[in-house]
Amino acid sequence: MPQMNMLQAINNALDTAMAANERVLCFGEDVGIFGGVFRATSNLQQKYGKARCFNTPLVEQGIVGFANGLAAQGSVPVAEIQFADYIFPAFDQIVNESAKFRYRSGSLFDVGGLTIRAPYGGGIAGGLYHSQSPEAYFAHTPGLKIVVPRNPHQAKGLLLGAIHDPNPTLFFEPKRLYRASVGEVPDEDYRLPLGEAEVIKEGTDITVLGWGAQMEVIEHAVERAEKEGISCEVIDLRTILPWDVETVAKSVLKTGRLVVTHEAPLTGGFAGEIAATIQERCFLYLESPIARVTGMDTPFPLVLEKEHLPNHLKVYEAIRSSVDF
Amino acid sequence: MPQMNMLQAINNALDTAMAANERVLCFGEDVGIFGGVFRATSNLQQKYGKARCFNTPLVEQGIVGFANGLAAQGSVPVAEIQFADYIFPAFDQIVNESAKFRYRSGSLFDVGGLTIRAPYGGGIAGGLYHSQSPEAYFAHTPGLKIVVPRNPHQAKGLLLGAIHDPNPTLFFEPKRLYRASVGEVPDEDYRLPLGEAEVIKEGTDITVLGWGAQMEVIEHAVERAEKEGISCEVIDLRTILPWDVETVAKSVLKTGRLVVTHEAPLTGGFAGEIAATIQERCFLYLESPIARVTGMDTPFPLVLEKEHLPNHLKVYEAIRSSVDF
Amino acid sequence: MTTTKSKVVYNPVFTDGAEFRIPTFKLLKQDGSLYKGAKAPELDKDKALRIYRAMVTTRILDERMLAAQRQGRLSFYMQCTGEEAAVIGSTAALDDADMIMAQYREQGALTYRGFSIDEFMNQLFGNELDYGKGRQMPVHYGSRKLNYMTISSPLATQIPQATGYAYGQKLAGEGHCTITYFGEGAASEGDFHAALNMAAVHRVPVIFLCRNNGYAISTPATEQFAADGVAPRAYGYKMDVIRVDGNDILAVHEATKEARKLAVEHNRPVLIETMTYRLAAHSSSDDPSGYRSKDEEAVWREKDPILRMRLWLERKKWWGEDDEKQLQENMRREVLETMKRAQKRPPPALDTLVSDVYDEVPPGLAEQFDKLKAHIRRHPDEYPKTAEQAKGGA
Amino acid sequence: MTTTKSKVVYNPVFTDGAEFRIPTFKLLKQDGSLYKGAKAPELDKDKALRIYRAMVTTRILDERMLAAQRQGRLSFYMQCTGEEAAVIGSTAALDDADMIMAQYREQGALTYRGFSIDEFMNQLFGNELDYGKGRQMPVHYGSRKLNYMTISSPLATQIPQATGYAYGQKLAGEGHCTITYFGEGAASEGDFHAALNMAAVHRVPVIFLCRNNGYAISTPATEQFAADGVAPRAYGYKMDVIRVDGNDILAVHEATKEARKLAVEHNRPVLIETMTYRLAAHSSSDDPSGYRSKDEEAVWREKDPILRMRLWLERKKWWGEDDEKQLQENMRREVLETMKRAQKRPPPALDTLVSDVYDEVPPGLAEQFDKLKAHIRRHPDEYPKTAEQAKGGA
Ligand SMILES: Cc1ncc(C[n+]2csc(CCOP(=O)(O)OP(=O)(O)O)c2C)c(N)n1
Ligand SMILES: Cc1ncc(C[n+]2csc(CCOP(=O)(O)OP(=O)(O)O)c2C)c(N)n1
Ligand SMILES: [Mg+2]
Ligand SMILES: [Mg+2]
Repeated sequence: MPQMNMLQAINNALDTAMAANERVLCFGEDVGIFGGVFRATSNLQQKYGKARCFNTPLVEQGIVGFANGLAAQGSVPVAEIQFADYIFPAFDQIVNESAKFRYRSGSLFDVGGLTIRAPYGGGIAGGLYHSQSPEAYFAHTPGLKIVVPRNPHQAKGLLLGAIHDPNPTLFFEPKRLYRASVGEVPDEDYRLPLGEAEVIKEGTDITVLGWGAQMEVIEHAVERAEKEGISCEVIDLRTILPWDVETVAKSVLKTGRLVVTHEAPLTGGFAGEIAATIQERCFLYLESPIARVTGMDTPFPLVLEKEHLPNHLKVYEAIRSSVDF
Repeated sequence: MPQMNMLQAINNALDTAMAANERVLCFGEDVGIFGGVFRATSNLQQKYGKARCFNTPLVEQGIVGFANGLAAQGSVPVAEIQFADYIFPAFDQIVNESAKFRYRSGSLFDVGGLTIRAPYGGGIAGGLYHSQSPEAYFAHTPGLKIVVPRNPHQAKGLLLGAIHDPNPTLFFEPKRLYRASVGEVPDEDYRLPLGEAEVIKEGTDITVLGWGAQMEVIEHAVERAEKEGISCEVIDLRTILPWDVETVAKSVLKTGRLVVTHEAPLTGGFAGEIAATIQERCFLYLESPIARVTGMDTPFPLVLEKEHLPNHLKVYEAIRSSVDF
Repeated sequence: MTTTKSKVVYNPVFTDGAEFRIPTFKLLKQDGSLYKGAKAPELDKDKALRIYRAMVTTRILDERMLAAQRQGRLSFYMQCTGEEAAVIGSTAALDDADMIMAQYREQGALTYRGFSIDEFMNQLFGNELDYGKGRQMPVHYGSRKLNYMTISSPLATQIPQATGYAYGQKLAGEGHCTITYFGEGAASEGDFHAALNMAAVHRVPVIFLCRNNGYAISTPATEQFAADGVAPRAYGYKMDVIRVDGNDILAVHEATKEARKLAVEHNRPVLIETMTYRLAAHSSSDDPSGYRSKDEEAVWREKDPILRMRLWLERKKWWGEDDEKQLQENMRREVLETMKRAQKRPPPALDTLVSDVYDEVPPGLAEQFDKLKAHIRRHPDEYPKTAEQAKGGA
Repeated sequence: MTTTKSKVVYNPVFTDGAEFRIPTFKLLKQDGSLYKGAKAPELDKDKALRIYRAMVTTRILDERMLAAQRQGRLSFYMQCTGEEAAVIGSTAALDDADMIMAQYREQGALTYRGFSIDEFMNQLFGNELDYGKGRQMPVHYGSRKLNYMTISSPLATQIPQATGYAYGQKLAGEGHCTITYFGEGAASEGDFHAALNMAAVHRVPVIFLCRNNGYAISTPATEQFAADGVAPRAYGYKMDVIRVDGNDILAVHEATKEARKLAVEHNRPVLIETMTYRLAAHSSSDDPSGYRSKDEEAVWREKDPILRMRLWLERKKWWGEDDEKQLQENMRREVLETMKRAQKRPPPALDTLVSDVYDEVPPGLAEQFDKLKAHIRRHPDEYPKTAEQAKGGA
């Protein structure tokens, strides 16, 4: 199986989808001849022509509005937003339009073919506006699906899953891992299911849950905890909306403890939703409070990024405290 | 003391603020000569002139962008968004700009003078786009304050509090109560504190928490529960961000039970944040799972609005179940 | 790399474009005769009558439904009154297979395409036959079969969507285009700018039709923009533009026909600004007396587009007093009868609360729905309309 | 109520404005002489030299800092190279008390206003003296004292803010205005449209200065808009517009001076499009060889705005070889020395992580901060830069 980094896996997924269906289109700022500022769409214009892979003017609300229209028409647009921090000008088109298109028309029309890709997350010295993790802003919106992959294999399979899913899907890519994460990626068209969390590692003492780049952080934290004899069950949520309550609840019923971690600020972050749901589901089984390890309630900083981020040490400490509670 | 409905109280607050400080300005779609589609700005143009109270072109991102600039300049803009459902085109200006203005400039500049008013909420046969409660979309944004009043007296005092608060503030007005809620409102300039929840009624068995129009729903539910001998402590959160953890935690430490209710959909709603925080704070004191009574995870419906909304019966049942757990 | 090949000047000259006033295209005088020099448009009798019937039907529907709203039978209504020519004249110039993405005041387009009174009523009353399943406020129509995109309340969002839709049509290569309607108020939204610019850059077969009816709720066009209407914005995107007397059915039809050619045959998007007037209140919730004068309204009432067309038809001997009487009576009767029928129909089923959020109801929502049904079963008296349906199930 | 008083036509004529090409204003030839017919601008020696020094300083700063970035001393950098005349010429035409709201490539404006090399370096290295407290990426400068709004990365957001700021200035009545700078790419954002329209409607003293430098990262202006630049958009808002050779310091200065008069004395907002070229890469992260040719770059290198001004100064005998050599040497030295100093300074204090989110640290955040400090105290080795500061406290 070929080795790919995450960008190559994403590029390969787009290539696969475009080859299989001529209605699949890729567009966004700089995605044309240049292949995107991260090169995720490299060579696609060269291969599929300017009509199917192209630069748009610099206007996110237009990109998503245009994509909504295309999807309603029956095309399968994959729109890129250059950084997740710049998705907010398109917020109305996503939250009021993409998400509600099917419901408001009673399924006369839908934008199920729509996928929006955007690189997210910190750890690259990006400061306020090249670091945000906005998944929770969208997770309050019935009608959307939200997916975050953790490695190249997942990225290709989940992106193909998202493109083929008959619902509008946001696909947030952990840009810190774009080149850092390398692994085996099948060449063929495979699709991972949306809405299913994955138990990556079984354990008995505590459940540790995250998504995207945070899975690597969890891995390190868990390594340390296991050395101290704590058996951790590790879950990658993968789909933030609609999320897989069953898998998480089942795990916590077994372990009695839960740590959830994400980069976004604490307040209003998606860990809150998870904690609220799980404390209800597993009330009598919980042996300690559900812990959230997250970014702080500030805009994303630069010089003090390390202090701000929920690194493996902080996750480890949360595991330790939970077990020692 | 004069009797006012909530619209009159809001109008009176704006009048009070404009009279006291000539840098206070009110603007938005139709807020000029017409006084706004709900008439919250009635007579302000007549009284303070077109330069200080005026119609804007129909562009929410422009309204808030303009307001951000005005606030940075030292003015005290009170911008109206005609319905909270239409605040999303301004999402970027609010979340990336208003909220981060001070932090990113190291306090060289700030938009502390900014207040954004918007009518929110259901129960008026408004369907998808005249019913939303978007507070949670903003509550994930450090740097913003979010306030929701429950009655005319609170509306005036909190709005004056918001206008004078040195931070950008979103002020969501429960439009269902605009004319329905009537009460005594002092004529003078009084300001209620931001960031403080209010214990409206003390009780010992369970804490019931909400904000805005939902407080009326809670009142009915609690009435019924109390008839059955359940002693309820009722809290109006008032400020959603930054929220008053202490007051809520103190109450739950006493009662051991918590029901939180809001109109917005369950997933990603602010009740999740509250439940997550309180289960951590009060873990050993909780006698039953924290319950959330909310809108369903769908866009806002029309004909079946009653079924969708978290009415007093649903809140009552949640109280009952919590106590019977 | 600059794109400009403009000439050079050595003095700082500022211009605001005021000298380039875009003219207004007209054909039909209010008395039903053509302007001198106006070429008679190609419009055969069948089509002319189809247009006229749609105009009258729209007017009657609007009058009746506003009355119904006043009687409390309906929660909300919006009239097309005064703008029938702008809407119907343009729709009639298209192929029925072209896509329409409207704002909300374009029921005339639907009438023209053959949306039945039943279909209107089902939406207005949100009954079980409403395609939108009773989820949206009245006047949020949609029809897949008639290529009329379901209306969405947030203004201007449909404009860039129309650009995208039309881009898809261009790729499909079947010779179709999209028209999108919007008010001069909605044209202030950022989405408008995005839509026109993208359409011009990507040479998309889309027609942007602005109904400049003078007001956005209470806000007069003079407080909406400083320019001479919306038309001059086309220059900023290098887009073909035409301004038309929006109360002149022949001019609107002719302009749109030509615009469609530019769009479909030459991939040139077009902006059409129709100059018209919102004769009624903004909606049933609005009272215009707070922001405009009766005199101003009277001036425009004199320019009624339906009467103007009728006079033209009469001159052509295509229409007479009797035809008019019969059409009026038939339509009034049909509207009333249909209204009664629609109002009696049951509301959409309880499970439409949770369907269509996604292609399938996800587990979490299914669970919420089960809980709701159980709740209703415990309190059937509190939910008289849905108690029966909550029986059975989990 | 329509606002148009346009003339009437009886044929459907479509126009796209192509015939109304906006000319380009120029004064200075590349050899430093004035065009025939060009009136010598009023620019005294002091001001001319202040401008020229700012241009050279900006160029040297850019060269050195890009090199520093290449050496790994700096994480990121963006150059103004090629656009110094557009930026500095316009800023110099304003009053120093006027507000500047820039995009990110306008360090020249700061240099002109007197931002010291120290101040630049403190921001670039995010040290304890950075006004922005090390929170933003390099080049996100701001200065309260110099009326230069702190840069924000999201594009075009500053444009409607400039309209609002200038509206406030108008009410204050002190005769000040705001200039906002942006690229031709950013002008595609919805915020641009909102800003210009609102400024025109409310007659706000704001100058919108577009740096049309041909590219938005890799996207050429030809894929950004179909029109002849950004200038024609002004017509859509009935705003005064002028197009200027952006590499011609005299023309830019003159145009902006006149624009400022229109803005401040007549409350007429103005759009200025400066035609220029981004000679360097978009940023230190970019490599233009993937999307444009060396030949194209070479053409523009010939039009260097700094050299052009120098030749003019030399013709005026205001500047000579020695002056140039001294300035270059002094600036190079100052930049290098200052860089060393700035790089050695400690980072902002740990508590800047939580200050300035609100006017005061709210209780929840204070608690998070206490937890963080406790965490750091438990793992001092993992946080070598902040461990010391985490001592003490809760
Ligand atoms: C984004 C958004 N903002 C505000 C509104 C509220 N609103 C509904 S209609 C309207 C006025 C629209 O005026 P115009 O576009 O001129 O259309 P007209 O009603 O005149 O046909 C407003 C402000 C809305 N629906 N959507
Ligand atoms: C809202 C937003 N979208 C995208 C970006 C990413 N981005 C940064 S600079 C840039 C190109 C800007 O081009 P232009 O406005 O022409 O300015 P120039 O760099 O040429 O000076 C892009 C796409 C951003 N910063 N903000
Ligand atoms: Mg209008
Ligand atoms: Mg550029």
